Amino acid sequence: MGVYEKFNYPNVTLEVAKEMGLNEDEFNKAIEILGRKPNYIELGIFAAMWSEHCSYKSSRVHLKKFPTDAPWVVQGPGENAGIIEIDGDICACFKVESHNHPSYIEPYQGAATGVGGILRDVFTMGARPIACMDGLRFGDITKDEKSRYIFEGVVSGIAGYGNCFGVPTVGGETFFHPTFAKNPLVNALALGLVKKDKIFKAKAEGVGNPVIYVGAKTGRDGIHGATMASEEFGSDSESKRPNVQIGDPFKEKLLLEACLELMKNDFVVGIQDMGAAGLTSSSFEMASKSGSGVELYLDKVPCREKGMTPYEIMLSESQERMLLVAKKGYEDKVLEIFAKWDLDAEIIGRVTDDGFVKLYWEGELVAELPAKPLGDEAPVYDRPYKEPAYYKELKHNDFAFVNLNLDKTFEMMLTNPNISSKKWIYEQYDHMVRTNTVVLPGSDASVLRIKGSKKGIVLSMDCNSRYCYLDPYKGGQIAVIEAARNVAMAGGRPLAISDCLNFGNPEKPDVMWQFVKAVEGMSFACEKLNTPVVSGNVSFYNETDGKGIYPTPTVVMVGVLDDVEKRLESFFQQEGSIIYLLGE
Amino acid sequence: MMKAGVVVFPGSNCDHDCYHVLKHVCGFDTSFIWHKETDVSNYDLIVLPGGFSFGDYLRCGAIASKSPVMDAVYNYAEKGGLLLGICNGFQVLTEAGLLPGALLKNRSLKFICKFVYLRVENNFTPFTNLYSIGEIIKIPIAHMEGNYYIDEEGLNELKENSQIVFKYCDEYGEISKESNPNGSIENIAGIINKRGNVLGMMPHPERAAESILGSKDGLYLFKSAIDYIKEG
Amino acid sequence: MPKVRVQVKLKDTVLDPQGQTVLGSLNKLGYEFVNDVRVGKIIELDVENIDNLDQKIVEVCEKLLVNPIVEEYSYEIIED
Amino acid sequence: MPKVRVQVKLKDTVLDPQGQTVLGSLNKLGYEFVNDVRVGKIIELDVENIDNLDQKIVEVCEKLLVNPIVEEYSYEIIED
Ligand SMILES: Nc1ncnc2c1ncn2[C@@H]1O[C@H](COP(=O)(O)OP(=O)(O)O)[C@@H](O)[C@H]1O
Repeated sequence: MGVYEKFNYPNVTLEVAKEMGLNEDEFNKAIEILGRKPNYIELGIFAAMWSEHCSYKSSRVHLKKFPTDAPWVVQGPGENAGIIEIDGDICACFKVESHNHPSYIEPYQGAATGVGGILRDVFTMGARPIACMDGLRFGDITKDEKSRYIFEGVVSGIAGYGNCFGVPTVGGETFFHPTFAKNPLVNALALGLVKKDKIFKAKAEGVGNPVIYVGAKTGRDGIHGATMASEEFGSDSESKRPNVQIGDPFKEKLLLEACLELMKNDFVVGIQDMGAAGLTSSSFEMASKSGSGVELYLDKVPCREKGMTPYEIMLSESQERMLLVAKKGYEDKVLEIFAKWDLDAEIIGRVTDDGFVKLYWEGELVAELPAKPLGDEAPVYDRPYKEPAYYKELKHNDFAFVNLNLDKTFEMMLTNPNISSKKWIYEQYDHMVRTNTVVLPGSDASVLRIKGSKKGIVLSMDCNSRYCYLDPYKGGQIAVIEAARNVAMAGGRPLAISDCLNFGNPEKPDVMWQFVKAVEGMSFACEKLNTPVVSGNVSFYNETDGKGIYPTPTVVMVGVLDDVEKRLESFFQQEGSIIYLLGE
Repeated sequence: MMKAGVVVFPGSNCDHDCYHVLKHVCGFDTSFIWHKETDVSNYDLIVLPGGFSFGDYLRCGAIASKSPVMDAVYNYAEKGGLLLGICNGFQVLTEAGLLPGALLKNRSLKFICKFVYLRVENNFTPFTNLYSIGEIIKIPIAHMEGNYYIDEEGLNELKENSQIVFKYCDEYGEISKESNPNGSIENIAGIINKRGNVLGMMPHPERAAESILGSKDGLYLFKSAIDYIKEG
Repeated sequence: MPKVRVQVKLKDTVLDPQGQTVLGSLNKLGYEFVNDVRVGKIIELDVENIDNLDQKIVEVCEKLLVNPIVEEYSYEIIED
Repeated sequence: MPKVRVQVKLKDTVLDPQGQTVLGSLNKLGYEFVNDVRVGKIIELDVENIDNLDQKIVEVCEKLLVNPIVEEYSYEIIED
């Protein structure tokens, strides 16, 4: 009996494709690429690879507007994280990513796995993470119980993961507004240090080289919900429903140390973390970037749960896993290093040169897909956009303050959670571990020293969602400029940004307009400041009950301070100092 | 040259920080000691660093206290070797029975990372001889389980033998409920064993050993140990 | 006064990193007879003898004590 | 394969901040019928059917699962 009968996979039809999230055009395109109808497993792979999250199909045309070059840029967008030069061959590798939807479903785990994911993005490139930041948006916690619950859960999730992993969370941003009540935002940044000649990429080269799976075992975590039509899996479907992803920061710490130890050797060809769409996106990305192919023997994948099917294994989003390609003949050495760190490592495939990803199950070929076309020919949409009505109305609004009672206003401001101290948050984060944090959270920007260098790294995360709603173009500009200003005020020279673009449903012209304008505003500011975009992430569909969030393009500016002893904090330092007011 | 060792459990994450201070700030010949090693006889000072040794699953420090290296560390301490447990290292020491008492969850149930003030209660130890008694020092804490507990009998014994080394206080040295960050019994932040060679403390002296980090108060703890070792 | 003992467990399909780590440690210490470990919580409530106790307990569990996304629970009432 | 269910509780003399916090929240939510809360752990072991199972369980508890300074435990074996 073949796999398809054994697991009772349904026949592929347009209906099944739609359930998985593909539309008719996309389904036809898949057929065109293959020259035949995909089977069930293949269809699942198309759906995952062509999801908004993996393919950036609605944002790609606009993201091209970002400036991405400068002499200090070592790696721009396109890899797991961006890299810039800081001091000679010492480089900073960083990226922001969102974990909004999972954090609404399960605040603690959603936020925790968000931190875990972004850390893996950074250390797969060979960088040791030295700092995290978090940008958070919640509903009104003074009135709304649920928002308060989410807020507390998210903060302890970030703390739980980052503290245990051993990376300091050195700053961030928090904003409360009812627009985020049902769509909280959790944006996490990780930044690591890497030597320029020690950067690793997601490559699968060298015919016959082993493909090795490392890290945690695979479970049914986070398999795309829409694809799980219950009947197909028989009577115990209840237990097979997708699970919330659970983070294990301790395992991730082991994975970090093992990977960094491994990368000191020259028998690693390429490495890629298994993030969204797990084994699917990692294997296809590695093969397509190298113009090679891979064969995977899915029954070899270490599984946590019994009876997992090839489909589930390909689409699981279990955490703390990596895929790597090693040089042939060094398999034992790789396995030895992972054994030292008590981690699973298994040879699950090999590199080929035919441009195909071929999946086997107990010797049977169960899927065969061309690697490159799945990525390169992914659908791209130039979605219609249009200036929303609210924008015109607001333009004519007069925002003048009337009848202002200064005492009351002052009191109101001080008790507003948006203005009050964020100590409650950042004291739950270990912001000092690794003893590099030399301007602690509480200041406008955080500063990290680099042991063995005179220079410092300056970080600031900013975005004003309200401004972005009122005028996304200016709001986008302001986010970049505010972050740059904060970096400058700590004594740093702004160098580059990573961004996380959080918006509503891109199929709505109003939302798309906000997106386009914000990207244009940010691009303009980045060009003027000569701070290119080196990495980032887009999160669409932050909508509930048809209501989208205020547009929130979070910006993290990274800068360098030539002499870390000259860092500045943003508070009065001494009695008797003279206070100046600069600007208009 | 004086030799220092930093024990590395898989989830230790202050190991590099301790290494940095011991080696680059204090000039020890310093090495890491992997938790599977079984010989630690060759050191003048051993540090059990902070972190989450085995994810802090089950109880902080519990699994680490059963790892192979701890038998060797136990013998080392029995022979009078200087042993310092910081944060998770303190938890490991209590779990291993090298120090009395236990560390429970913070009263707030939350992780707390911030600078606190400590009052030196006993400067007659190898780790505190450069402080004066009653001195107020500023050192950060970063923990979820730092709430020191011991039963009454044990507490009396600690007092009788002057085993309480540090207490949480405010900047004026006041020891009160307000200056107690985690609910620790009698504001205890660090204790030493009866023999006087094993110190456990929740605050992180290695995070306060260079002026760039905002305090150098922790440095004198390591310097005290150096003086003590030199004097033999 | 009755006591209520609520047992809260992670659902079977949800990863239990704590249990796995404890299992690894036990096996390394030579206790090979242990094949799997799952760690849960037990919450003991001292309650008053109210009429609709069962209903109230369920309410309290679902509202506060249990996270239904990842956990499941059972309870027993122990009369005193 | 038998299952062993180990219950670990803080000793009565040890303050349980977690229980106190739960109690506080419950009372704040209006569940005044709850007078006290203690939170413990439940550790479930899947074990092999060895001869001296009881003895081994006690060993495992005292060596690793329980810290006798602050905790006490009980266990039951559930045959399958
Ligand atoms: N979610 C967070 N995580 C860590 N630090 C935070 C977070 N939110 C705010 N902070 C820190 O609190 C301080 C004040 O933040 P914020 O009120 O946003 O500052 P401002 O309004 O001056 O930009 C900053 O140092 C910032 O890094």
